[in-house]
Amino acid sequence: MVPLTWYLLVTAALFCIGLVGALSRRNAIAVLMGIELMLNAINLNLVAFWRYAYAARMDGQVFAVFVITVAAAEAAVGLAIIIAVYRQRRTINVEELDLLKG
Amino acid sequence: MSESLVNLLWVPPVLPFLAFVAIVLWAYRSKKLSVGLAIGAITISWLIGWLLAFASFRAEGLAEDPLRIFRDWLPTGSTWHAFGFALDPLTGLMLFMVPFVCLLIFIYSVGYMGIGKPQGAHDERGMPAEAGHVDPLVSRFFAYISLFACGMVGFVMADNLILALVFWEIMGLCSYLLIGFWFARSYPDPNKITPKEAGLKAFLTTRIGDTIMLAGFIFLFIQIGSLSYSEIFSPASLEKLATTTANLPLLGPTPWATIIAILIFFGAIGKSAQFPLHVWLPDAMEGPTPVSALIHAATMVSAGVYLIIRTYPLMTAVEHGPALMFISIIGAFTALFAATIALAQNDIKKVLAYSTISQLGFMFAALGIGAYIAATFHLLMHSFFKALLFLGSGSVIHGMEHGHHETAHADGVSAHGDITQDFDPQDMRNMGGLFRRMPKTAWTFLLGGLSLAGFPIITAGFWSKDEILADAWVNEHRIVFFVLVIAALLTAFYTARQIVMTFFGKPRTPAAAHANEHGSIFWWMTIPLMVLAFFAVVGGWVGIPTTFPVLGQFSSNPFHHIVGSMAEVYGFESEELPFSLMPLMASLLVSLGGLFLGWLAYRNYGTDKNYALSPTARPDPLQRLLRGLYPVLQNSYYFDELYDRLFVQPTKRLSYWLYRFDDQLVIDPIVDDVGKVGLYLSEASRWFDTHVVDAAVNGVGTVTELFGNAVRTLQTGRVQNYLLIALVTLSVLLGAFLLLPK
Amino acid sequence: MQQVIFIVLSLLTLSAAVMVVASRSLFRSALWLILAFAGIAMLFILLQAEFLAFVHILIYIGAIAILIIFAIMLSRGVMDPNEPRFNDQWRLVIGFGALLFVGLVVIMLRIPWPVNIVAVPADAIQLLGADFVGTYVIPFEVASVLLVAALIGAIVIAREH
Amino acid sequence: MYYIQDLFVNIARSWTSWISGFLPLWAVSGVNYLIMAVILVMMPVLATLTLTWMERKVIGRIQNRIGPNRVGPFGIFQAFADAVKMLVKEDVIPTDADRPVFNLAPILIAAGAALLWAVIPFGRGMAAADLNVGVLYIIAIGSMTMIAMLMAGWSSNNKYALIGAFRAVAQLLSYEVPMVLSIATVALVVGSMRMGAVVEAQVVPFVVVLPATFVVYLMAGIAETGRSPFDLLEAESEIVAGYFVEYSGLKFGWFYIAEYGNLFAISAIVTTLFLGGWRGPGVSAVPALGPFYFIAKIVAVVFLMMWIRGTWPRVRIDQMLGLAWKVLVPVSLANLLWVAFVMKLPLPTALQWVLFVVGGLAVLAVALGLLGRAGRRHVASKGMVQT
Repeated sequence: MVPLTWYLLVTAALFCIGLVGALSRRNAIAVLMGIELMLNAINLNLVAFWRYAYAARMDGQVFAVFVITVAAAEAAVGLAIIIAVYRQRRTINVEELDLLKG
Repeated sequence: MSESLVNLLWVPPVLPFLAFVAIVLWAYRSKKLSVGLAIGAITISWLIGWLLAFASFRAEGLAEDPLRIFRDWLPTGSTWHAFGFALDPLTGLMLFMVPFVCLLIFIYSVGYMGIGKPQGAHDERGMPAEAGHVDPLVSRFFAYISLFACGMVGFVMADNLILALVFWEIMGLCSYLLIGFWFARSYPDPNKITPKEAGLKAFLTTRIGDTIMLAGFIFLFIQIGSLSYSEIFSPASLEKLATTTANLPLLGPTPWATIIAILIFFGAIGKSAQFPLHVWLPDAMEGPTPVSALIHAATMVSAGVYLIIRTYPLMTAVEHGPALMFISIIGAFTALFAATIALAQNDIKKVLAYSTISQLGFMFAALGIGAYIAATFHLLMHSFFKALLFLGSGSVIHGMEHGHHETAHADGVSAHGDITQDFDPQDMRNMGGLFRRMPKTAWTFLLGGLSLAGFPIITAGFWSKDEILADAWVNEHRIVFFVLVIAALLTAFYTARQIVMTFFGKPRTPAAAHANEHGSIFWWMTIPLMVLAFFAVVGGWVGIPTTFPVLGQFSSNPFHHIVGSMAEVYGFESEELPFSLMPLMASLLVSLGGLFLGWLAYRNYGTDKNYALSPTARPDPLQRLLRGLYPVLQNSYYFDELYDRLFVQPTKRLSYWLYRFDDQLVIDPIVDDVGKVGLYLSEASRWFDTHVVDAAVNGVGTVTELFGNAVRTLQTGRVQNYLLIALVTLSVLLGAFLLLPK
Repeated sequence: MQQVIFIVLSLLTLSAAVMVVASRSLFRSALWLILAFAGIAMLFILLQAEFLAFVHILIYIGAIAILIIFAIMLSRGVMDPNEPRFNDQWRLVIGFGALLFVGLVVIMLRIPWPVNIVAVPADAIQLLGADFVGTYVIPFEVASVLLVAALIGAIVIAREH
Repeated sequence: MYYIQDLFVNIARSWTSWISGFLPLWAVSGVNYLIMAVILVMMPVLATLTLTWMERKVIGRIQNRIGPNRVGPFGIFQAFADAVKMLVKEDVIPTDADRPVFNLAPILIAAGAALLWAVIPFGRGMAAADLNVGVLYIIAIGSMTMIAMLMAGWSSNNKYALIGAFRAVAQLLSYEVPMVLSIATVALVVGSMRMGAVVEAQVVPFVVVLPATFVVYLMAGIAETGRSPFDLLEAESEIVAGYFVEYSGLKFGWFYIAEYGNLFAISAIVTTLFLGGWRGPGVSAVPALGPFYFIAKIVAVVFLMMWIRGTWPRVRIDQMLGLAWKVLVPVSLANLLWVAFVMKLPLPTALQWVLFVVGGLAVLAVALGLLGRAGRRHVASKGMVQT
């Protein structure tokens, strides 16, 4: 069977790729996609640990499902916000959305 | 014990709460619906409560391992804190009393609040409704008392101190809300306390006790690591508490058990209005009478006693420790002290309030001398007859208001105008001769009063009080015994005084002459009275000691067995006392004697020569007897004033002085001097300014600007930049964590 | 055999992820995202979490990805392809992302993971369901509330005024 | 004799044993998987070739025509003729279309149609892969189809195609909800998500036991296959041909195949979930009969769908989405709740099933009643004449 560390390696890589996407893309939707990748990495991590350490109990999968739920909610709200912003400002470029600036 | 009952355990507390929520959120618009919800909920939890209660009486060995339903709730470090409800004989007894009394008082409130009456034209929210009209906020009232019922039932059923504390505070909140229920009410004379202030007073005063009690809980948790009854009262932990000591400043090493016991007892002092925290209870009478009956006579104030009974193993952990002595001293003293005050009160409810305090004192004294069973017995009996008395007084007040209403309308004056202001329907001096006017009320009130006075053999109060006295006598607690005997004498006396002044003699005011208890609403009010009267008399018969001459052989004394099973578990004295004549004689003497003296003194009160005086101005027979002392008693030893001087005023003055100090002694001078100095300086150094300072200022300005520009680039307002900073920090820290040697 | 499958799948997933981040056209990167999701789902199957795998496909590909594509299409024409797709900090991000990855890998290799491989229970799905309505019932309910809230919130936000 | 009784399974067995004589184990499984794959891929093609002919015949009869009758006896070779025509057509790719996506879309969509067959049991023990989450698998594959549609609509860089894709996905998404709910109801009753188990459980076909579920699923299925009256994704009058306007030749053929493949597959799923799959008189004795029953039932369902298509007008898109969200979802939810509730009751299974029937019928009745009232009110408000 595949050693656990391989999975961890993949998840770490996936997480970092998603992170890079989330931090370096200019388009809000692309940022969202990066975040989704990170969440997926986390999910894969959970399931891998579940399989390799606690396969007798289903807690790992339970939490994976919760992560999926949260991801779904996050995507829905995030995209709604993006659409609303687009209506307002005709742009979804993250760099131009800097109202946080004092 | 059928295990299926376990699944019912959560029902009695939860249902009233649901009713509360339903009323507050949805049902409040319809008064009828709200009342229906409240009463329906309490009825069901009453039925289930009795089911559980009787089951617990019949069950064997329930005292050792109570029926528990619980769920892990609070992670406390390593362990989980389980929250849940438990059922043992003691809880069973309380479950027998609490929901039942609640139900009766709910029903009574329907009449008292005038459900079904028309909405008064000029009734404003937060004011008592004009006679014959429904209270505008009646839905809110029922919501509150439902919440209170939840609190009380939950408190008696809780299986750990945290949950108990939660319900305890719920009760405190409800007490506050209900005392201040008529929040808009105000009186012409400024010294008379308004409901709003009274509620605040009650809340804050009890809060003192609660805080100290919480400290006790915290110490307990530190020592034991759990607050669940089953674990606190386990022999091991009791042993630990009794042996480990803390080094107190003056007292030297003291066992934790004593400290914690006394700290917890302070909570009881606050809740049960014992000396020195008794001041809130008389003022709490500002609340509607059902509230006084429910919260300030039957249930909440006795919750303090129940707390001590519940934590009794803790109290007795140290043999003959100072904790018990402390309890007994406070109790006995309060019993006597409050009874003396009650002698001189003219407000019908105030008398009952002080008698409540003194009766609670009885219970604490009993607990202090180790009369566990007697205290429990008196607790239950007292709840019944004191609730009865309060409801009766409420009915009287209602009747008086009606009478006043009629007379006022007869005079053609709006009863809601100034007349209600100066006429006090609660003042016993305005009453008299109500026996013929309101017979149902009078009879029931009479029974309750006799029970309170401990009228021999038939009434419940006799048996419970007698058992306490007997306990005190047999266990050689002479001082307590005599103090309590005197208190009992006074009790009988002022009871007689109250009954005579209220019901006998001739009506002293037109209102009293026209008072009546007819009309639909009075049925709502009188039926609970009758039921309670039944229990106030018959209730005591379950506790007739088998050693009692003649009657003893008819009695199996079930009560003693029920509570005894609890006592055996924790190894308190639980065998029946040998019969001894002295206490019996004493209680016979004091009750009958007191009643007789009272009747003697007041039989023709107000009907003698100075008939011309207005009823409130006529002298009280006691005034002649104890001249200077009378006003002292009447003003309850000036405790309110004392506390006002000692605590309230100093606080105000302190804060005022702080303000003064800050404002006048510090700021003004500084400002002035700075001003002067500044003036001179500026005069002296204009040239300096122009040549040096400006340059410096500008320099500072430019430097600041430079820094500002440098720094403000950090705040771009772009999420991604911030996240990048986070990422940088994280990876740097991670690197440090990995590279640096551990 | 499993190693081969794993390597293939993970390479597929990772390259798809890279393309998600790198590709110029949003629509393309959305498609790559879908591919990545599929790869992860297959990894789930490799981990014998079939139920999770199909749920994953159903929700991520069937719902989230489609949502994303809708958003892309609704905000079409914002991104003209000749303006840069990365912001000015992308080099930094990549650098530190790599650093983070290295750190994670080091941790991963340092820690002796407590591996004990047992067979997945035959009635895994039943157990999962039991957990949902048993041990984790409160989180489960909270999650459902969260979903409803998100649904309503999304509608409110995105509604035309 | 025994060999005949369970013919297909035995053939498979002997084939496996034969090749495992000279092949290593992994190769054997590989070969078998390959064969299954081929069968799966053939399924939609087969469906198209037969069903097109059948559909045109049926619709023709309904519309009082004869239908195809030139090529071959009764025109049965019409489909082949069409296929040839399609193959020889020119394959046009619009300029500045997103080429790789454009080419990928038809493949994906056809693959979706084929993959559905993987979990469908033709007979006892005759499923390519009887997953223990088979039901979930079916739903998951559906999402793949949506992606393919979006890809097609986007990549062909054409307004109508894009709008068509939007409509299609909106429709599929909204009809996935009642579909999932009704499937969940079945899974609840069966206590498993394995298709084989679903069939085994149907002592009485679920069409009888769960009428409401069946109706909901049938409507959702028609919507999923995008057939009349829910065929808005290719409403010629509004958006020429929907998301695959720009396709022609073989690629269009793929969409065509996908459409019929989906029709066939959905019918198969309906058969499996509600009509007792391969069950039938004498199957327990002679399992080899199973597939024939199965096919027969499928054809019956297909015929039902064609009948519906031939007789009902197309609905507006708002009506369609409204139907999904305001009617089907509540109905299936109510039904699901009722089933769950009944299953909690301590009753014998038979009684429970009776209760299912009662509840389902009640739900249907209530829904139809409300719909009728709404319709009448609508007619009144619009002042239309009520016919």
